Amino acid sequence: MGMTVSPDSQKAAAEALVAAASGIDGVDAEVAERSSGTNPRYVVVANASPGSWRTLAEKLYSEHAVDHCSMVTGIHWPEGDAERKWEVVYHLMRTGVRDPPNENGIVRPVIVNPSKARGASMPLELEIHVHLPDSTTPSVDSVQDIWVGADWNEKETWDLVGIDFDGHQGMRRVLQPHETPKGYHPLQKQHHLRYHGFVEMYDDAQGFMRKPADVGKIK
Amino acid sequence: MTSSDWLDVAGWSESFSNWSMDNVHDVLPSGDIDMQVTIPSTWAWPEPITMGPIFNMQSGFASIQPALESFMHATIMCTVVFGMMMTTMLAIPYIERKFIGRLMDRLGATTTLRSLWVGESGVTAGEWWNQLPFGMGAPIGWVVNALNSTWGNSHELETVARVNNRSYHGYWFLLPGFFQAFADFMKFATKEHIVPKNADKVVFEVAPVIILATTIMVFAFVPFGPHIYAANPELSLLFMMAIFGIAPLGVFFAGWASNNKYTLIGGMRSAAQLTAYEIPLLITVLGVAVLSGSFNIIEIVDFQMGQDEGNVWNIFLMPLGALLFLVTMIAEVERIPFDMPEAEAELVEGWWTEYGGIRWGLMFAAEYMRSYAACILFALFFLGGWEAPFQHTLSNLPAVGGIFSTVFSVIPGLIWVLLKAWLLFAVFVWIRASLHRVRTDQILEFGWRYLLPLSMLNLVIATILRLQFWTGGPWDLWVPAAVTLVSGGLFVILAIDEDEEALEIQRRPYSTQAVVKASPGSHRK
Amino acid sequence: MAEMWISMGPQHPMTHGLWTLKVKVDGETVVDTEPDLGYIHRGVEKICESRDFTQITTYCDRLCYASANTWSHAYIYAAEDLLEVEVPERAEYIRLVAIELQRVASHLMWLGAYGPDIGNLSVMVWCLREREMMMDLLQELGGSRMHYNFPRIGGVKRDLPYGFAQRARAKLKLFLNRIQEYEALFDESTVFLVRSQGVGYAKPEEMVNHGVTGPNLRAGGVNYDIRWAHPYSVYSELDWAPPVERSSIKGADCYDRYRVRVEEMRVSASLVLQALDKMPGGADTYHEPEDPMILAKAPSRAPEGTTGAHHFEDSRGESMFYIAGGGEGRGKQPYRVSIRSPMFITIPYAAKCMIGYKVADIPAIMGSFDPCIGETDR
Amino acid sequence: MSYRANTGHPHATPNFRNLVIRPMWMTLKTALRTIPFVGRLTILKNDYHGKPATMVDAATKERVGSDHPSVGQSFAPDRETSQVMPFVERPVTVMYPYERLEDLEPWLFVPGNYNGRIGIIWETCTACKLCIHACPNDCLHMTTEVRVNVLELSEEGDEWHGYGSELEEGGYAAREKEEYDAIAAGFDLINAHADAPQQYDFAEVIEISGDKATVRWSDGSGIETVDSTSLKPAEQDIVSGQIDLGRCMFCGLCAEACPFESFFMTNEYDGMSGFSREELWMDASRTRVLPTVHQERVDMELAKRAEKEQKKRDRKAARAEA
Repeated sequence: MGMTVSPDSQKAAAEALVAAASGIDGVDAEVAERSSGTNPRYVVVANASPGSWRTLAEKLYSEHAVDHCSMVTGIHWPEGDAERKWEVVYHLMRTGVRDPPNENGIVRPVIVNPSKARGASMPLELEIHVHLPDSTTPSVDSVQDIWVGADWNEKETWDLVGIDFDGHQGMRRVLQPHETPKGYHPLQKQHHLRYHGFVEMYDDAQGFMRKPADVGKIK
Repeated sequence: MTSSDWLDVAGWSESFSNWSMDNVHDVLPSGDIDMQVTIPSTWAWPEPITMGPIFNMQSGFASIQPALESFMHATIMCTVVFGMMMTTMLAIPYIERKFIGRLMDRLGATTTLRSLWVGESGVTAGEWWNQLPFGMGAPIGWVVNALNSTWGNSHELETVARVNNRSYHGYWFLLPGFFQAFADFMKFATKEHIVPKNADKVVFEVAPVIILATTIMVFAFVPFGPHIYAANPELSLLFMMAIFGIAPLGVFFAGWASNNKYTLIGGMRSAAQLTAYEIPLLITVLGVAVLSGSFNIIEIVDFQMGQDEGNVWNIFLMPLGALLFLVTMIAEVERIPFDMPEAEAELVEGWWTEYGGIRWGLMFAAEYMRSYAACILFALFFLGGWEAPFQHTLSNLPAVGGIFSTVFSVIPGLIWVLLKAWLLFAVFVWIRASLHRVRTDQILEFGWRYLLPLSMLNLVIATILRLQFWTGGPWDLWVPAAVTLVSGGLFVILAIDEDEEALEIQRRPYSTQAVVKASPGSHRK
Repeated sequence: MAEMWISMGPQHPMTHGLWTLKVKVDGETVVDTEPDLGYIHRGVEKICESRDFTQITTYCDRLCYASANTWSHAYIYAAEDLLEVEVPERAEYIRLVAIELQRVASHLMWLGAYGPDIGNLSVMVWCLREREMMMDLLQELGGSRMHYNFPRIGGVKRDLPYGFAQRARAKLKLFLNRIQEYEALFDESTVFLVRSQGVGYAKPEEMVNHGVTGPNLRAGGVNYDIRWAHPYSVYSELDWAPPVERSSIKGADCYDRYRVRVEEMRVSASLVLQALDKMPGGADTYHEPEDPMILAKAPSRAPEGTTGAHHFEDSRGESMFYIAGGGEGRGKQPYRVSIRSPMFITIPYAAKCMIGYKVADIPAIMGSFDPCIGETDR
Repeated sequence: MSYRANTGHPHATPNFRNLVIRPMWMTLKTALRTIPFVGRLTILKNDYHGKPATMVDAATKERVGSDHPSVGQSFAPDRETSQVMPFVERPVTVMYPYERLEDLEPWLFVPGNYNGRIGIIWETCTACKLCIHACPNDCLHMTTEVRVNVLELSEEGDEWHGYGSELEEGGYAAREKEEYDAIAAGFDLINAHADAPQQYDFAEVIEISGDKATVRWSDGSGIETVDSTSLKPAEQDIVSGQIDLGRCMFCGLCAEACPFESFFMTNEYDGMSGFSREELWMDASRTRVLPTVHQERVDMELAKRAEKEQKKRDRKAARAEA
């Protein structure tokens, strides 16, 4: 049968994680109950202060086997209150993936039955919000060395939203052309999509009317 | 007595050039022509000086007549062989396109079950024969339904083939698409010739010339029939193999000269692969020469035909040699699975990338010519050249033998050579449709580690057969039978049945090369 | 041979899309690689910030154009988490049918492309012939062949058409027979095995740390699957298990990734067959498009401060949407839509895996990771 | 072809044994199957071609009975050529503009739910602009105009009197201009350089109390309370509609958003091309769908409107008696 993760054991595992995480000052965590189709799922939602984020990350990775960084999101809240102008949301996961053991040269695949998982081995989802005060160069500690998967997500977040990550090696623009001007981060709210709601019927938006630059020059 | 048939092109051209030269000789003025000039002696020079020849046009011509005749004969034969090769080569792309279309099931998606909807709206494919005027098509309909019910699947809701008559492209015997290769070539000839900016200009131009020249020269020594050959030196096999081996040089030049990283890699791969496979090829061909006792290809075929006592084809005496020849020839002509120099996935077109227009067209034609030469050689070496299958046994049958022998005498040997060559090319295409591309180092490893020893073994078998078991005339019957049965049995044991205990362990070997484990940043260390 | 940088891309047969892989080559061996993405970055996240919730589905179809349904459903689950909508049972089953058919079509597209990557051209035509059948079925649901715009917040656009179940069963059974023909060309061909076994090793723990998930991870012998470990929709009601491949000791290589995807095609086909049998209300009944059996009422506004996030098992890995509500139009439009693309994180890892192998292995390794550049550049 | 699940394919060891032959045998079988009569040999059948396809579960089978078209189907063998003339090869390519796939192979028809070109029944469109708001790429553009319905102009004795609508709050109203008849009489439309004189002043009705109605004049002359007898009800009508097919992605959201059954996605896939982006702007004539194409749904819609009108009329009559 497809696996039904028992909700209460997931809730218990989440609460254990929340208790451990709230131990760090500057971090307050709680268990949020989310629905996904037919099964309830319990997600650990935490608010970490920029200072405490690095220690929380190391703690989660080392002690709570949170081994997978799913996504790093940067959000720009220009009208938010003073110390919540920028926000970085980390989605982490405890997958419980271990290298399969090797019995005399033949690998035995690891078949995990999530409905029997309990406590520390229960796969969990974490959502960690880090709010940053207003500044022209918001920055958060990088977790590139803990979860290498976050490497390109951090590059993309800096590239599109402009939140820098201290200690990130090889920060460069990944999604935008390399010659994009410094400081241009399109997902910041002051940049608006020109077209939507912009009643501009036809002033040659695609430039089909304009002549090519080298007209008249001898090729 | 060497084999011969009525299509004696060499003889006709010989006699024609003799006849024409004799006519020229007779037309010339027979008398002596005195062109002597004598200058009388004067004070400066005591005796009179006579200059200028007295010559006879006819005797002068007679002295050079044999050279002229052989030159004329050679030109006629070269043009005939080249023309025959080029026209019959049109069949090669045709076979490739039609056969691979069916192997890859590319001829339209009639396998999906969308045809499930047939019958729901009462629509069936039109019976084309009903379109014929005055109901003339009705009998065809009866035949169709009769045959269909015997051989075809059941009537109701038959899954439909696309039968509506739209064959204005011509019926199969009109060979629609046969001249497509010719049209393509004309298109290549009109395309623009672009030389990369800082390419090595001279080498860039020389490379296609080398490849094309050597490929066409190979056909000089390939006999299409007992009397159809451009040149028939004593060691024609040796000449032909030597020239066949020069093309890799041109390929490497092309790869280097195009000043493009991809072509450089392609050129190097091609050079490595062709040299690696040259040696097993030569040893296999040596095996054939040893078995048939001569280096002249026509004599090899005659040996297989057995001077009208009938003899066994080499394939039954040397099946291992035939298989080796096939594999090495595929590597020589760079077809899948030995396609690395021109691997689409990473090198796009390999060493051809920077060529365009007529040069690319010629090199593409050269590649097909080399495949065609490989197929003809296989037919000549192993499938008894221009001998019809079972020609001797069939024509000596008690009752029916007469008919067969007349039929065989009517069909020229050329037809059999072409049929066998085209069949061989179909096997090339079949291999192309089913196998993947082997990596370059694996090609080289396979060449040096497996093919070379096997070709040595094949040479040993050939010599033993020739020395011990050959009694001057045709092989006595049990020798080829024994060899074929043994190798057939070995093939089944080695290649067909399961190796149960190997499957049990399911232990998968690691790749042959030592690999530095990729870990993040490992290359930066 | 001096080491030289070759740039493979942006138009290159190996890249299955528009990106450049700069490779430093010493002779034939790859010494260093550097991927360069972003050629078709359309800024979907920025566009979504000024579109209503139903309009965003059409953009999510176009994220990964080879498996449009899985991406639009990933967004819909996150949007339903944001707007707290209860989806009727029959709609979940119909969604499962659409997602799994799309997964089969996506894997067939990958298998068809993987053949020519290693040299065999007939597999491409065979796989696309089967993909036609899957696309016929999806066209009956969504209305067009590639981008379906099929899910709605709270359910699906339309119910299964008449006779859909019959045609689906027939085509899937034929497809399950056809897989054996592909396996004859792949598994039983020494040339393919020699080219793919022992090439592009990757250990599961390292992969998870690098963010690689999905079939690429399961090839390492670990049965981690979002549908299995974090079950959503009705996957827990059906009888299936994620296919896991027994890799070699050094980790998962190209052959394992190929094996896992072929097994996954079989699992997805059986999932669709089971879902059609277990469909509440029967697969042969038909409900009008706005019927409460297939579409629940859903609010069109998300107030300030509400967020929605959902992990989803895409055919290439774990895709995820994070939506912060409360954008313009008094919440009718999201404030921020963040998209996790599995291939955006797997391609750099695959580029690292290539180091030490030959130039000819680059298409083999990169092809086995099944890159789809539409979702990578968003 | 038994294999142990999840442990790799039974023949997965890369040795010469039996592994080079199998793929070649499989492709050869695919090719041989396409030859007309040879293709029917059972060894080529891969144990499923031509076998009956069990497609329906038991319940549907007895419900459907044995004469349903899907019963006799069998898995289609690979490409099969014609019956009796074995090598009459019908060319596979369909010469598109001159031959159409759906004509040559009627079973490969373009399904009805295909999202092709949009089709609009302009007669039943009420210019509500819901489709414009529904479009993600803003492809739909519409110009509208406030007009007085011709039914309002009917006097007492006319045949069509009494069918006009009522003044509603939030709707539009129109008041006849006094000097209109004089100006209109002397106005020569063809040679005049000014545009035609307007017959009505239009206004939005803010609220109606008794026989007084406060309206805001749309020519900007402010809010005024006028007695409602002098006002005629007016409505917003469509003048022209265009769609920019250069931007349209055929998602179908507009067709779903239209509440009046006048917006459909036809299954036409051709005729939407042009040499410039201006040509891709399709106006009403190129997006028209005749009402007869969707006759039953148009009748349903008109019946709904008539019934709504009847209900309004009964309510007014009831209010009149009370």
